[in-house]
Amino acid sequence: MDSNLFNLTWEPIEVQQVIDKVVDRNCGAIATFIGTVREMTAGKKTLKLEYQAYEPMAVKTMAQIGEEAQRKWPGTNVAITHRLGTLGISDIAVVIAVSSPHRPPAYEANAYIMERIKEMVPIWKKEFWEDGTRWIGDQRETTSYDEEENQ
Amino acid sequence: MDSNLFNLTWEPIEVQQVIDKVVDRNCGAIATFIGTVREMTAGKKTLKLEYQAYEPMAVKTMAQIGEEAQRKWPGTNVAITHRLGTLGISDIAVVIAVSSPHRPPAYEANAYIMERIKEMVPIWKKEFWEDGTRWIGDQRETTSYDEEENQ
Amino acid sequence: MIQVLLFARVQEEVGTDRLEADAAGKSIKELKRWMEDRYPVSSLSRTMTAVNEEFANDDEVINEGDTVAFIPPVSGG
Amino acid sequence: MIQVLLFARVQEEVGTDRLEADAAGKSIKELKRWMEDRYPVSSLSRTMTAVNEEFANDDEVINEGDTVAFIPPVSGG
Repeated sequence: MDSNLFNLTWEPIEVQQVIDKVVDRNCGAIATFIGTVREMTAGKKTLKLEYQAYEPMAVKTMAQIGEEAQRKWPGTNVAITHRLGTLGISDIAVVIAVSSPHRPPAYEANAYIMERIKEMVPIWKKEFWEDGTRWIGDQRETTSYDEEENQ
Repeated sequence: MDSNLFNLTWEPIEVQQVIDKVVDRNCGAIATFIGTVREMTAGKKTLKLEYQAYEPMAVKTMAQIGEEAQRKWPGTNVAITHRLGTLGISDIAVVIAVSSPHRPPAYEANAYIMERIKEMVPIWKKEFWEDGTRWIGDQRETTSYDEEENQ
Repeated sequence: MIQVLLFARVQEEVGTDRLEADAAGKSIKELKRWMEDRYPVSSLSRTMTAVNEEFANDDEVINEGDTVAFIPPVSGG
Repeated sequence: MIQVLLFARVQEEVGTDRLEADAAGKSIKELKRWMEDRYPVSSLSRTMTAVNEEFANDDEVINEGDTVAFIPPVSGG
């Protein structure tokens, strides 16, 4: 699989560029997911986020997830770009694009890929609030992990 | 609901413009679906498509579907743009963008909206093959309707 | 008079995208029969209709000035 | 010597993003204990690790020249 399909970037993500990577004459369906920085989470106001990655392993793991999805949904094309560095409210953190000959596999593979990214790609998010900061994802500090997600 | 969220256009659709309509500080998730013209369907090669609509009713019906989705998934924002006229292979026929505070409603509402568009929005597609043309969707000519869909 | 709008296959069969009909007081079902008698159109019995941009059933009675649209099975998306 | 890479909370607690350790022949579990003894780091017992960019379990033995990364619970996406 072309490793250019799986990217980390410090620049704002151009959604169309990610979509362009999965365009295919025999795919009539493209599902994309865009994860953006949400301002309010459980009543608390986020000022900004910072993303950090174990870069080579993160790219490799995203490619593995893409291959998994293609095994489960043959005929799909997958591209993933994840942003690193400092992000403000409504900035794009991640874009997942999946093309497929027909609709259902495009939606299903896309949702699957997002779940797998959250499970196993070595990328970390630090939240900045008015009263402090925290690296998210640490179970010892995060009793209700789901509440802390930004998507 | 702002009727500008529900559009028909004779020009190529800019995906980013549709996405921009649903960006919301409190939505961390944007799911989009892009329907494109697929070249091969059941071994038959499509040369081009032509879309026609009952325009005012199509816009009104898309807005109704958006409202249905917002009732079922509160807190979502919806935008739909459908292309009309002549389209070539890989051209975009429809873009559906749904934003939501969290992921699952964005995907679910998006898939629901696409189903409803195919059921009830007065838009018709004519397929052009090397050996003829046909308006798709007419049950009397289309015994296996699912096979004829381009998404 | 009423306006009748035609789309897709029906439009091609009839050869125009709109026509006028002296059909106020008729039901949709009667309008369909009138169309079938007058134009080289395939059966409209299963074709949906809209009156003034709202879906209507075959029993609905058409009023003077209404716009009736024949809606063959849709295929957008 | 081996390379040890630190991220997120672990990186902040230790105060650096990488260090060297004389840990060839040790298991991951032993390396975790060595880290806990030497640096002001919270318990690493439940922290995942990767050896040369592949996830590894606590029993894996580290070889000379390996790169070991501590992977606190991830939060990308």
